[in-house]
Amino acid sequence: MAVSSAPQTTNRAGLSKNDYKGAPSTLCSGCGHDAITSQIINAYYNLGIKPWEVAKVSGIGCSSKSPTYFLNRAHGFNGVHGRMPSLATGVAMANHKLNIIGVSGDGDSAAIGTGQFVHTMRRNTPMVYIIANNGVYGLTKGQFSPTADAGSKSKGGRANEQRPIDICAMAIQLGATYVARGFSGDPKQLLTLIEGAIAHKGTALLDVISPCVTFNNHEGSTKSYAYAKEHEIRIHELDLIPHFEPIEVVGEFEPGQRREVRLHDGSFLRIHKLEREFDPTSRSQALALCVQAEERQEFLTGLLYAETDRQDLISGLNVVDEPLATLPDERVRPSKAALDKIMAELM
Amino acid sequence: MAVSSAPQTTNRAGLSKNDYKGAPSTLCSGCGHDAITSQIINAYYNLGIKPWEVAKVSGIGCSSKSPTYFLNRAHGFNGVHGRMPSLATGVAMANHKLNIIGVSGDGDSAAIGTGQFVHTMRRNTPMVYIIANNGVYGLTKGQFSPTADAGSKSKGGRANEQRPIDICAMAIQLGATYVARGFSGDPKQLLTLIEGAIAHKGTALLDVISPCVTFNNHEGSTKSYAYAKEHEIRIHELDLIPHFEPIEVVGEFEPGQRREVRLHDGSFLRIHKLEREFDPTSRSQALALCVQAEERQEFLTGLLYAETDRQDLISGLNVVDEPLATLPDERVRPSKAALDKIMAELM
Amino acid sequence: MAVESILPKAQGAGEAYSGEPRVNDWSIQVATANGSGSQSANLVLLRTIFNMGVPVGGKNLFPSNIAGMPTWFTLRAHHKGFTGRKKEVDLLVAMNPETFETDMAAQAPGTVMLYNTDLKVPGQLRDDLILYGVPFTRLAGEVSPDVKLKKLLTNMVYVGALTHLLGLEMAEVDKAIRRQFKSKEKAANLNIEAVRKGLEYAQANLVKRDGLRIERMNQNGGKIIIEGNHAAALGAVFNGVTVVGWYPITPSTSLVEATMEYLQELRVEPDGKATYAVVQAEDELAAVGMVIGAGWAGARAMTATSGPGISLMSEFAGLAYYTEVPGVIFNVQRVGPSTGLPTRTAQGDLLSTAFLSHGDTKQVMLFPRDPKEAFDMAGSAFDLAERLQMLVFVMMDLDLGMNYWVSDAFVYPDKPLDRGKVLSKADLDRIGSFDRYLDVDGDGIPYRTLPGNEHPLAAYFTRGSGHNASARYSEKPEDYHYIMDRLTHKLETARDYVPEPESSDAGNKIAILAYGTSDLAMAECRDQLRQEFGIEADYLRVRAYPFSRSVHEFIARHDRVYVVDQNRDGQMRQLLTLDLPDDQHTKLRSALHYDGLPLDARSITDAIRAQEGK
Amino acid sequence: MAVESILPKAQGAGEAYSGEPRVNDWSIQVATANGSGSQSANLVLLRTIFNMGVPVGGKNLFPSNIAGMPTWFTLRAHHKGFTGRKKEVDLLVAMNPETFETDMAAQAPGTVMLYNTDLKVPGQLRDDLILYGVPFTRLAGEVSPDVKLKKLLTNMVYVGALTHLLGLEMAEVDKAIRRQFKSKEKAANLNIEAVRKGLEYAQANLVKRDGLRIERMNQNGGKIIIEGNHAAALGAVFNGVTVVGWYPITPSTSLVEATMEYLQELRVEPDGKATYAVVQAEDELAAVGMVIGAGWAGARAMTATSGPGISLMSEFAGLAYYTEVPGVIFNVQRVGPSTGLPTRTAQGDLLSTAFLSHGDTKQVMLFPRDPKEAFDMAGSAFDLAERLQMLVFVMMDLDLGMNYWVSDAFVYPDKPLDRGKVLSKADLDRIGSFDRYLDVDGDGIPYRTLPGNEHPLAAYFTRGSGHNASARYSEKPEDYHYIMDRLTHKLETARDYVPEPESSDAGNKIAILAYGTSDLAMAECRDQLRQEFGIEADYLRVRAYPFSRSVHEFIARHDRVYVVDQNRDGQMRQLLTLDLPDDQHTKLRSALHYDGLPLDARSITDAIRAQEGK
Ligand SMILES: Cc1ncc(C[n+]2csc(CCOP(=O)(O)OP(=O)(O)O)c2C)c(N)n1
Ligand SMILES: Cc1ncc(C[n+]2csc(CCOP(=O)(O)OP(=O)(O)O)c2C)c(N)n1
Ligand code: SF4
Ligand code: SF4
Ligand SMILES: [Mg+2]
Ligand SMILES: [Mg+2]
Repeated sequence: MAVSSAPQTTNRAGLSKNDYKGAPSTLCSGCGHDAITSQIINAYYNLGIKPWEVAKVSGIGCSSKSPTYFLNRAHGFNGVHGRMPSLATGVAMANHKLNIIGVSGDGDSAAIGTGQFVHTMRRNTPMVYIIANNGVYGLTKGQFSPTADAGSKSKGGRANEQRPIDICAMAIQLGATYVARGFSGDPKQLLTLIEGAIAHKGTALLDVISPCVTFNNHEGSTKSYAYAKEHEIRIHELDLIPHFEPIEVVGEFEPGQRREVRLHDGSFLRIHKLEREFDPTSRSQALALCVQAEERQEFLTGLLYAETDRQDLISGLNVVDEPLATLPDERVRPSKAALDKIMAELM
Repeated sequence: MAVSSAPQTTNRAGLSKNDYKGAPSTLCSGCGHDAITSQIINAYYNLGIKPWEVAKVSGIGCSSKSPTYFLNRAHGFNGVHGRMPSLATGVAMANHKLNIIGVSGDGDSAAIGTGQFVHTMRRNTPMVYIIANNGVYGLTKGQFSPTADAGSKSKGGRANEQRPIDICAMAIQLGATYVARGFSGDPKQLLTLIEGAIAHKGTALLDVISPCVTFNNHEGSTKSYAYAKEHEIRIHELDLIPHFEPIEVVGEFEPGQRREVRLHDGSFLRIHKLEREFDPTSRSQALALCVQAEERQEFLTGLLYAETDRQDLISGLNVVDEPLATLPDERVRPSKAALDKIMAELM
Repeated sequence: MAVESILPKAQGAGEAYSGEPRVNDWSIQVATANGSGSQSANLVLLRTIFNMGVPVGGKNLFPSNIAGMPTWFTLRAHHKGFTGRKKEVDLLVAMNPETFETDMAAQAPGTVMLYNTDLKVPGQLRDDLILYGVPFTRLAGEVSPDVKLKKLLTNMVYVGALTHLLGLEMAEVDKAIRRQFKSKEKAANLNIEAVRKGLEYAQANLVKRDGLRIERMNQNGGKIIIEGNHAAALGAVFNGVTVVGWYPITPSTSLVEATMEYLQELRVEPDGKATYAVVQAEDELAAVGMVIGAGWAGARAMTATSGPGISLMSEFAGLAYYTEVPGVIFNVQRVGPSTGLPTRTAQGDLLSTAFLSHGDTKQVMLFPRDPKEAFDMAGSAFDLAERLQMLVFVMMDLDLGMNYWVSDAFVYPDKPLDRGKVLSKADLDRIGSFDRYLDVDGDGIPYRTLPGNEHPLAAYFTRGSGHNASARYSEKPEDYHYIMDRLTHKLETARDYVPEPESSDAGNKIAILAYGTSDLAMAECRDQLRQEFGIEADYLRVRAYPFSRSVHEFIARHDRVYVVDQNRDGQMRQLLTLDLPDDQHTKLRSALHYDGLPLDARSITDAIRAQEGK
Repeated sequence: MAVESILPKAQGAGEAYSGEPRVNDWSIQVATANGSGSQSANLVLLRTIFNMGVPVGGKNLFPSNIAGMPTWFTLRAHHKGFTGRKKEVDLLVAMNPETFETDMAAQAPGTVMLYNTDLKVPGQLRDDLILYGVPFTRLAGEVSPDVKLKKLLTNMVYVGALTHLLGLEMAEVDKAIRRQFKSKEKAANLNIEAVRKGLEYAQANLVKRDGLRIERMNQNGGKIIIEGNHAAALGAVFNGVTVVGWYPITPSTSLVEATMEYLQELRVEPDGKATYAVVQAEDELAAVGMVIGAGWAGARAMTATSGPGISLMSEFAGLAYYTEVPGVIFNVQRVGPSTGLPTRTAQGDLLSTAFLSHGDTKQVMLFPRDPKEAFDMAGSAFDLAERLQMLVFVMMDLDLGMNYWVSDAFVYPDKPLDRGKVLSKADLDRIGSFDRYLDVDGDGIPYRTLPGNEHPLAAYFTRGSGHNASARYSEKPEDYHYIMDRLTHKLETARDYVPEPESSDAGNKIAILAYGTSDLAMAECRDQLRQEFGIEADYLRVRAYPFSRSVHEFIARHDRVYVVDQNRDGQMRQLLTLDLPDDQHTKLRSALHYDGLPLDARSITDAIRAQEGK
């Protein structure tokens, strides 16, 4: 919550920031992924979500190691390469009371994990889905990933020949209901985007440009820290007004220069328009913006698309209120009479 | 070649239609896939391509059985479910002289094969890629596939809850260079689209609505023959002018109502505009059209996108002119001196 | 004589049969095309014989195709209960012009052939068969002129002819048809009329020239008719499955589709809300991923698939093994390798499943033999999976899954669900410590907690990479050893938890060891060995892998053990070889059957007697 | 005494060594952090010893992490050529503050420890070790004040100290450094200066109190230093690979990356065009799909991967088996199950690879022991794959693939490439018939044609579903049997084509059987058994699966055969058990090592002597 109140030592759940931390990071010092971790910690803390009500899921990669580094008191599952979404879907089905956060990489989600990524977007599985996007496979030492821009240079100086996958454009096209792009070097905006993602019900996809300082931070790379810092264009300024905070009246914006997107938990995102006339609740505008950005080679950040009235996967399944995982025997085993009846019919 | 000359018994390769046929189909009688097969036969025949210079590849499904039913004199490979594109890529790498045609289904390419589909579009692997799209898994008896429209009814009467995947929109978004939608019930247009696809160099993706008469041809289905027949909107009329045929002068169109897309082999597609102002060489127009069609639930057919100047995968690899597969030993085994030099360096 | 030219008069002509009748001991094969609707007729036939109290079994042999290709239905009735497939056909019902000649050619002299005189088939009729010709198409046309309906009714006409020839009770046929068409009374009446047409025609025109006959018995009390896939589905639904992730593949599809139907019927609460969640995944990798995610979060989760799906699940199966997550996978086996024969049966995935995934992985398997056991084992599978914190593979096959079986009725499972070693917040309060991967009880099985548990000690991190007893990342040799050796120990413990084998041990030197659907042919096989070759063989039916200790003991008591496998490589024999003490290996012999058809007793009898030198 | 407080003076103090020198028989362990650039220093050390003609081996033990985590380099020099890993460290170079205490604690009394006195490490130095302290950081700082450079140079300073302590020839150190930094002369000079700093400091301050010494020998003539992955890459490039589809995974990545480099260097024609095509796939399923597609179209195609990738390739591997398509897969094994220990070594994928894919599938494996053999077997793999029309798995491991090995130089392969049974148009003109899956030659291997062949008989349809000898779709039992039994026969034929085992058989009763990198420790192990326990053991090294017949013969000649496996489950022993006649099984014993570290002789010696009751 970028519009935050005075410093405090505990949040509304009565927990301190420490309760949201994880094990010390073992990533390279300066890795963008650690910056994302920090904002994840801040977001859950700010929103006062109890960490044990969160489930952390990831694939394989440097990025996928991140869940170890936040929310120690949440269960975490570091699965296999590219398959985080299916694990997350299983968790959501088993216990829809959990807040699920998945962390993945551009290799994990846009290479080996493409299929699971695509179908999770389509299903609108309720989860926060963060892709720490550095344009390379960090953990295997710097091969181009499918998000590397055409012409971007490898550490060895080779230019990438492939057209990049635009994760956000794909997600919007496929039906994800909250799609944003952030930058690990823009912590304030990133925090807001993560908070919004947590407050959203459905798949909240965050493509966070997160420079790999070891293998993709050189001159000629379009995913280096310097490049991203220099080229980032925020399509708007954002604030999250959490559902538990009284709305302050802010008068400093021109009318028509501001709009709000109401999220499921009652929070809303307040959008202050910048240069472009752009409505993030329009799928076709969002897609057009992405195509344009690709053509102009622009690095846009902000909330690209939000659709808050679409049913998520679990709502569609119409399950009982309690987690399925722990329903008592009598609610998951039909009666003897029921079996007898079936047997009689088959005799 | 829809604008075709008088009936003839052999084509310019001196072959008869029979030389392009395959084994008798074992699909359900009336299956849309067989109608596609017929136009594939016609297209190769019309263009006078020698069948043994073609390689046929497919996945698993009723649709993927089709390659048995055309071009008996071409080698064919019916692989595993959803993995036709990687086989095709391997074939293209091994022997880039072959004309590759892949046939797949909506389950094969948009469910289990999503990853391979996506990355083949990105790579622009030179091949004709036909998806016989019936909105169901035919071979496993009628489950919804990911292209089933939201609200479309199953044979048992259940409505599909998922948002559909628009194969063409995905392909355009990802970088395919020839993207068209056809309908098995519109043979004339389909023939032209296939001919254009064959003449194109790069990935030519054809999403052909091809009703499953056994499991998805009922009232309430948006992939039934009747529905498609009734709802098809051709975005334009098309002719293929093959490179070996003199261009006829046709005067019956208003100026500005016609344009041509020149294909790699010197053929071109002549487009007669219909209702919409639409330029199939503009990626953003093509995407916008798809979004609009989805919103309006329109079934559009025609050439959605063509990009004829992008390098295909094989050109990018800069391989020798001859097929790699059969290069003689001396061209694929460096000299003894080369090994000795390396050994000396390592000593 | 070409079939086209046969006159109705000639079809039933000849001497009336005067030999001994062959009562309740025959096999029928019906040759049709798939998609022609013969399934109803065949089921009516099966049901009628069942209702007459005679042991009976039926099997479909169908192509991997939707419509128009040849299909056969084989039915076996036997007073001693030998209802497995029999190689020899006693009565052929030839309805398919495409296969008419080969079907006819395949029969032994003296076989009965009932055929459709309206077929346009070139070629000669064999005169060493007992022929009955009936104008099925014409008779059906008399019931309904509608082309589509006529095609369907044609099949019912042969039921009528068989009613006459075998002596089926028309009242039971009537009942079976009404049951088949349930609420659709009009359809039922039309079908009954078609049967009557066939019956009357046969009565009037066919002189009975063979000995095949049915006589009422009383063997089917308390029995049901059901496909194995439906049985497994019921087992899951009655044993608390809550999460299903799946991807269609023959022959497992109907298992999940039945599960969905039963869930909808039995597991929706009064307020309309479901105590289950089913998602059709985009592929098998996602399906098993959902199962593992759900299992990790504490749910009873399952999927069903067949060979190609199992292969695709390989990487995830290793994750579940090493991270110790429960889940149930029904592997309804079909013929491999690769796509193989998708609509034919085999037990060909034992080795690949036992060693599914790289790097010292091992998996647990159960082997149900019939629908009753499919029901029971679906339950045991969930209990075992949660008890052992492993995937459990229920190794069905197409024969069990997709054929209608006469089975004992299922018994309501009244033992509480075994949810395994899960620690609640209260438990943690009491114990005061928690190490996810520590062997506390000395059985190799650690404790776990579920996400959502708010106890400060509850949360842990699950990873498929190296970890120590406290679930922390570790590459230390001693930590690696600890976990790996404990996993071995856990698999040893599993021997005590898995279903015990069933055996009949009369102290003979020779024994037969079989598993799964092979069991159906084993009584007959032992009977043949005894009657025809004087070979007395004991019998053991393996029900699970890892093997119970009593499997070892049984083998130790015998000199030669014939291991029956429905695969080329003798996979069960191989697993036994790897498990038994080395000095027991010479006892094992293979008796194999692997052509895609359900096992018949004769193949095994032959394999054994040959190796016994008889 | 806390390290922080050690005075330079104290570090080399004490009595000068007066015992027997230990010449050319010691192991060094260097403890650093990964990403700290110690690799260069270690290579210089290795190269210097190599150049002094002393048998030597070096191994990296590194974490699955990019930077900052502990790493160890172990180096073993031995006059008899025992250069495998040794459990005991003779000389520890302690550079990593994080692991300082545990590294020190792990050593046996009397071990030499060279350490950085500039480290800030709490705790006491052990007084039962032979300690040499050197202010490495300060000395490096004297060479360059640049922080980054200083960090790198620190490592070179210990090379200098060791030069003094061991008696390395400074001229060779100099040469090794110049070679290491090739064209970068400035860097080379800086590094040499750093070495000199260390050397001079040591000469001035350290009294030699241990016996470890080097003496020039002449054992490395005609030898090279290379990583196994580079060797395999060269093997592929010199044996006609044309298509590579791959997906990165440790420890196989460098195999493909080296292949790409060599291809670029050696396989581009004068007009700049390539005789190869490499595509980085989106995953392993696509990578192997490309290989199979290319193999089908006639190319020599390869991929490289490790356990998780192998598991993912399972479905496709079954397709290749059943459709008989060639391809080469390098499996650079790491520790499983699942993600396991990605940067540790194992031989854990034998069973899952042998049975990769469902339904009676079997695969071919080769087991190279060192770089020379990796080079040779890369060639054999392509020949075998095309000859057998199968996938061939080259079972490397991390130890071989990613460590620098001293190896015999590679011999140029001058036999023509064996492209197998491929029929051209001319062949078909001559023969006049073609049945893709027919066993014409009685060896189980059919003929094939390639796409593009214009002969009217050439085209056939390849499918993973049932097919007959003419490649037509078939579900017929007899067709299925024919193909499956021919495939079995083909695997029998393979026994004659795969590389023969290597053995040394002196007629002893006991034998050791090992494969792959285990070989490196076996001479030492046999030496230990002989010297210390009087056990004389023969030796056989298996080089391929299916096994050559001579493997059987060797085992038949012995009473007890110890099978050395770098995995928990004794996987090679299991494969042998499944292959040998039953009465040979009691001969097999396991000697296992599975903690992720390269095999050391002692572990196996201990396992064997214990089972021999010594
Ligand atoms: C099945 C499988 N294939 C390959 C690997 C090797 N691998 C580990 S991480 C990784 C790529 C990671 O890239 P990304 O997801 O972008 O994460 P990053 O390290 O860049 O944060 C790969 C290829 C693996 N672990 N499993
Ligand atoms: C790995 C694997 N999973 C599942 C199947 C079963 N299967 C065969 S075809 C098919 C779906 C086919 O649907 P589609 O591609 O749309 O083809 P259609 O039959 O509709 O033409 C499935 C799921 C399989 N053969 N392999
Ligand atoms: S290698 Fe790159 S992505 Fe991985 S931890 Fe280091 S900086 Fe981050
Ligand atoms: S089931 Fe459907 S898709 Fe398959 S052959 Fe029949 S009509 Fe075509
Ligand atoms: Mg990345
Ligand atoms: Mg389909």
